[in-house]
Amino acid sequence: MRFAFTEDQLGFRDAVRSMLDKECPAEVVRAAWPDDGTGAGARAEPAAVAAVWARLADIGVLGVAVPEAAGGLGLAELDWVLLAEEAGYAAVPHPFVETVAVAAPLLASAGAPTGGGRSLAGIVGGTVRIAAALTPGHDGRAVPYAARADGVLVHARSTGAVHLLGPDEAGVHSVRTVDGAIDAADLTDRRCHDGNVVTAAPALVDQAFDRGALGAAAQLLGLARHMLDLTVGYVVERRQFGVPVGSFQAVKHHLADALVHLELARPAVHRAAYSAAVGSPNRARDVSMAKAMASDAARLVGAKALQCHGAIGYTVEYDLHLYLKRAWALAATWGTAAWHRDRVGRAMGI
Amino acid sequence: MRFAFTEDQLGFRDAVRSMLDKECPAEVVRAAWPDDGTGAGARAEPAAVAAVWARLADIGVLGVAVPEAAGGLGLAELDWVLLAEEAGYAAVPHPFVETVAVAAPLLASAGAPTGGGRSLAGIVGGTVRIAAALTPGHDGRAVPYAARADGVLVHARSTGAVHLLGPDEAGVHSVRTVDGAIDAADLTDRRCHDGNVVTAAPALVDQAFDRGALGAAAQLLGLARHMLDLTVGYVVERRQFGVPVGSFQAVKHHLADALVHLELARPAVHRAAYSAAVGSPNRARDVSMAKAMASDAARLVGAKALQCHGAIGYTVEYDLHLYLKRAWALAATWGTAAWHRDRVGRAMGI
Amino acid sequence: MTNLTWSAGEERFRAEARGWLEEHLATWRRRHGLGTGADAQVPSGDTREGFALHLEWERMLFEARWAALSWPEAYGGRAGSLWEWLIFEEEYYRAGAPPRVTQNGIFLLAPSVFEFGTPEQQQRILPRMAAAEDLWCQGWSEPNAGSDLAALTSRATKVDGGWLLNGQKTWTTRGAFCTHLFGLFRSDPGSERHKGLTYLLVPLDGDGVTVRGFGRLDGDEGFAEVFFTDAFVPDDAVLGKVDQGWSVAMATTGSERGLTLRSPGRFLATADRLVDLYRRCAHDGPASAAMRDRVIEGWMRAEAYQLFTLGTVTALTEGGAVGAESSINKIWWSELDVALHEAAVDLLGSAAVVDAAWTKAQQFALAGPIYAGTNEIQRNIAAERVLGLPRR
Amino acid sequence: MTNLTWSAGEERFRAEARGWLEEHLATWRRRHGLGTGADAQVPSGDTREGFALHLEWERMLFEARWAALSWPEAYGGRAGSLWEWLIFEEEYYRAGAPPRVTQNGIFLLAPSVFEFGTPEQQQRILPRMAAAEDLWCQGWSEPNAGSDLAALTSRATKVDGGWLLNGQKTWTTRGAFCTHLFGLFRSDPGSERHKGLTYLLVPLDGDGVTVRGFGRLDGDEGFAEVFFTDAFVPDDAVLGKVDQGWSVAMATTGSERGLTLRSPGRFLATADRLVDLYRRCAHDGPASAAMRDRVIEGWMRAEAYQLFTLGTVTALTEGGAVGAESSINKIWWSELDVALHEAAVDLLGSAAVVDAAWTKAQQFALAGPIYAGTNEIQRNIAAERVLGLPRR
Repeated sequence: MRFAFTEDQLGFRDAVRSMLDKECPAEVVRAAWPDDGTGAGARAEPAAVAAVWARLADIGVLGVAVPEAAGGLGLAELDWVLLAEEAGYAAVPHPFVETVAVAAPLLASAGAPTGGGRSLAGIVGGTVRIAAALTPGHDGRAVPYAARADGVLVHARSTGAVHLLGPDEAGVHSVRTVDGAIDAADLTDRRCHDGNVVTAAPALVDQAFDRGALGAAAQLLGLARHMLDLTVGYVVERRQFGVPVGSFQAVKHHLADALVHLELARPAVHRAAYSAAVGSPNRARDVSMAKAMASDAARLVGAKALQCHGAIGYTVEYDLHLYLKRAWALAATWGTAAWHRDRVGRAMGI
Repeated sequence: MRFAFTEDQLGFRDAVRSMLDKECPAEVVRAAWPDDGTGAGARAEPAAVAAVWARLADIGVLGVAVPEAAGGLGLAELDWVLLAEEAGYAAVPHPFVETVAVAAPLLASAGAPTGGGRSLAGIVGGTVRIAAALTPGHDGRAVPYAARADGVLVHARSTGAVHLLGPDEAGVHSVRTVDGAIDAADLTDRRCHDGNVVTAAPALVDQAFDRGALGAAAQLLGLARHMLDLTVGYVVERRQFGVPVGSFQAVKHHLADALVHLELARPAVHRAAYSAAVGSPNRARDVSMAKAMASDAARLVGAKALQCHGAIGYTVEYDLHLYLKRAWALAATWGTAAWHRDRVGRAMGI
Repeated sequence: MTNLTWSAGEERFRAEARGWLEEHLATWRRRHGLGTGADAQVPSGDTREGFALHLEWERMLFEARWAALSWPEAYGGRAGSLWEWLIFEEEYYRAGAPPRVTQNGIFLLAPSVFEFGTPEQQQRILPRMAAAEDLWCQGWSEPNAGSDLAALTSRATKVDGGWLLNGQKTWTTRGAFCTHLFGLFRSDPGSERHKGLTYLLVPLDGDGVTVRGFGRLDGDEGFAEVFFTDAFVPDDAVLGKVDQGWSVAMATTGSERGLTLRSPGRFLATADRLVDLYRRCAHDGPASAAMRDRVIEGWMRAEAYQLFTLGTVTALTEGGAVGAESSINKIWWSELDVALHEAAVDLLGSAAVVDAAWTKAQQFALAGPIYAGTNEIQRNIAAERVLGLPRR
Repeated sequence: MTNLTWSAGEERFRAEARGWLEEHLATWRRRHGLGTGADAQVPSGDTREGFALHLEWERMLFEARWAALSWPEAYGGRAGSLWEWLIFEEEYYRAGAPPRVTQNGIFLLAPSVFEFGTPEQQQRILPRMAAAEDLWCQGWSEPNAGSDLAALTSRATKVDGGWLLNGQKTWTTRGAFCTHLFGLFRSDPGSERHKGLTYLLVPLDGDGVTVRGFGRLDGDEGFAEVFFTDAFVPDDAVLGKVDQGWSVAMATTGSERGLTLRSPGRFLATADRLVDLYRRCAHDGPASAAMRDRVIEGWMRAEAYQLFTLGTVTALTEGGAVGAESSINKIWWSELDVALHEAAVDLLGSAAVVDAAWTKAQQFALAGPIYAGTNEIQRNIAAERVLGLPRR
């Protein structure tokens, strides 16, 4: 029994953390928003935003789950879960989990057609980004990053197969989203056919979804931590009634609650990564527990963060909203908390 | 539009309040508990406990819902709802709602056999107390006050009729209850027959249940108010860290939450009394909303009260537990909050 | 006696309001191609584009004397009762009419003008406010005076015939689009905290006043900073007495937290829309049954707020007053609004990423526990002034 | 590498524990006619009748070296690892074995004796503690020193060869049945707050000591007041240094809040029983589907506590320490326990009025947010010492 990461895993995490700290500060996340600040669809990607993806490629992160034979690191969930948490902390405005944790290993294991600029090498090299709409029952609406991804994985309800559609095959229509940095699109005309099928094997389809939900959960942890950090920093500095607002017991208790929920969601996410990495029969249950707890924790931390900031947190000039809105987007996608709790219950036989 | 009580209603309430304040303080509620303090069944009723019922008869409260022709006051739900709230505040250790608000008007409108010491005159005069197990699906277990009531109203699942059973017809077996003052019993052998049927009219059966649930809701309001009063008194006096514990913001916020939930449950209960009194088509929905909100408010107030007291609230020597346990008993009976919310939903068509 | 029915006159009033709203909302929306019914897409009044559109709507309300219906006819109202106001608010939100961009003047400033204003001020201010000719924003908060309002430092210096204003206000809702500001300024330079403040009424188009709008969480340019540099206002800009502004302001924040800021009709309408959303979104299954419980709970809380308000209005009608209990109100409606919108977001599932009516409203709801006195402050007030806990 | 499987040795240990518990619980219950399995009716160890019965059980545990399995063999343990302790706790609660009446000695006092005791004290105290011959209760709280422990006023006055104790302790769990008390006394009469306190080990059968038991909310005589009137204890009753008792006590309260007071096994067992109860009580229908969501949530929270603890034990095993984070622990398990039991009570419906296993346990759960440092104090600690918010 050992429930901790290896030095290598922590070292990789630290490297990604310090790179993102430098390359993906709040200004860069903000730059990924459309100019009008309202989240309305695709346009040219600012250089600083594109640079984040390029730097992720440079340090090998994009190929973390690509087999070594295909130029990647050939690592598994326990190796990338901390990196996804960091991507969440930085609110990286790219389909990180979708591309790195879902598409790459799925394309590798399915041995599917990945040409046309959507190859594993492209993923490793940073020239290919892939969005995904794999949640059971997903109707293809408002798929994050689909407006500027090079491909989008969709789940065909009738056959249960997963297809990789190019933008031309998906009927991409930009939609305005609450989080303006995710460039979502409705897929209004999904042309799924034998030529773009990735896999119809239920085990691979389920695994791909679980990886996405796990990655979302990990990002939510990172976002929650970022919001808590921002808030602690603010309430220590901000003074009202002659004292720091962080010295008020109500503020302390809000943030203690936030801390407790974050700290107890974390091991659930890390355990899910373990279950996925070792192919545990409990994988689905554990991933669902992770996503449910991480979603609820991030929403709770976000609510506490906003309340403890007061009016300044409610402005777009302050950074909090960038992370808050990403947390909402991730809580709503890859299955809501209630949906995942139901899945846990089914796994428990109730 | 006028949402307030009449001077007469408030005057009657004040009279009952001051009588109970004198006749039914915590010592009397405590005296209704078995000597071993564990709530184990029936034994001789202490004089001070019996006196509470006698005084309620003296001031006419027991006949409030009995027709004037039968010696009562012939009043309706809006007239007795405040009295039930006071009975709750004092944690009157008798089947007040069951006898006064449920049995009396039911027996009067059903014109059912009420001889054998279970007459309306006996109710008005204080010689007859009646327990009730009318919640749909009730299995006759742990019926409050059944161990020392003169009769018990039961709902026969097979026919839908309500019967009034004497103790000899109900197979009364005392059970230990969390609230030791309610002398509950299992009804292990309910002999329902034509001879003891009160009514089989669905409208009357439903009305009787709704009156019980409304009365329970009103008592819960009173109990919540009592627990809040006790707690405010304690935290103003009790000092820790050199200041009254009531000056800590955490304590203030706990009790502000308690106050808010109590104050917003109250109009729901009073509206339900109105709907019942005027025969509104929304009676069932409004009663269920009242019971759900009052149950949840009383439980929340109780939890806050216990927490703000700390260890002293957790002793049986202090009075809080007498009211807390009654609140739990009333929240659990006449339908739980979740059951009543479901009933509200059905009334709303969802 | 308790009587929870409306009189025939009130029912006629409701029918009139409902009919007028239905017809004129349709007219207004049609004129601007905003769509109809539930599908109507009305730009927010807290954006520069939307504001002009909303002014037109406000002026339609004024023409029909709905804008400030409880005011005397001389000021543009119809001398309506509080009951009629409640009924109108129910119908207003039920019809899906837009949030009032004139709200802060009509519901927050006007009660103080009625109570503290001179007849000249009332005549000068109120009719133009009702007609949406003057548009008022509030100027309470400053960068270092939020919850701690008494820490404000904006100054009013006495000069011949008036006052020179210096300093900065912020978090001024719709400040970028309004014409006037009401707020507190420190008029006694040696004073501290609640003393020596004066309540002033300030045009925003004068010399020395600069307004900078900035974005709110929900994407609208709903906030503004207002800078004053030797801005002159005449003596008749003072509401109430010089140096006595705190008590005038407290009367206003009382109205804000109390009855007039958030009528129950608003939440009843939201709750009904949530029930409709549940009907549309719910699939069979355990997860949706858990949602059903939350939807019912939310509906009951909105209903409870309505009932609570009926009790308050009864008391007011019979000569009572609203005091610290208005904190109970504020805590309840603000947390109710969050709960209703969070339930909606959870029902929407992945569709909640889209910037649409429910998600925009959800973001606005999150401001409720912050504005008009944070809920932390309200809980302090409820505990100290209603329950009598020690201030420390 | 992360490895969430148990080694073959640990699995053998688990099998041994499970087998032993199954057999000996059955023996013990049979001997006293307590029923079997889920229907077993074991009187509470916090009552006079129950305590003797529980002592017999504790001595069976000791005989088999389970009582303090992580202790060295010389003191009656089996030098088990923290992992083995966790496994044993899981099996213990899974088997439905009763709460430990020796707990406060073994899990709260003993860690301090290991850290601060002299070899003589360790030899004198620990074996008799493990064997349930000496039964220890804690004497921290006083009538005016609850959350504010440093306000305590019980005095220890230096005399020849020892100390004379005067004062009163209260809320002493199982004090009426125990033989010894450990606690803090003010040894420096001129001292204030955390200074000048000495940690003393006091027999309860000596002259000048009076114990009065009183009832807890759940009906058990679980509390006691202890009065000291010139009660003499010798010099070797001092644990650690004279006047340095606060730091010794803090080490103990650290253990209490941290790992050893409430192992995850306890809550995993409760969660599993809740799931069983749901299976038995749930009818089809929306109300029960809402309950299902709460049951699943409760189960997940118990599971999360287990996982959190596995991380803590890994860190401890690899040389780390538990600090202020133990407040996170305490907040989580105490609120988890309340949530699990409230869900059970709601599932029981009207049957929840009966005084039975679930309702008794529910009442006990409600004490969790109060004892071992209230959750208000824990939240202060988490905010100040983990997050670094200012103390004020």
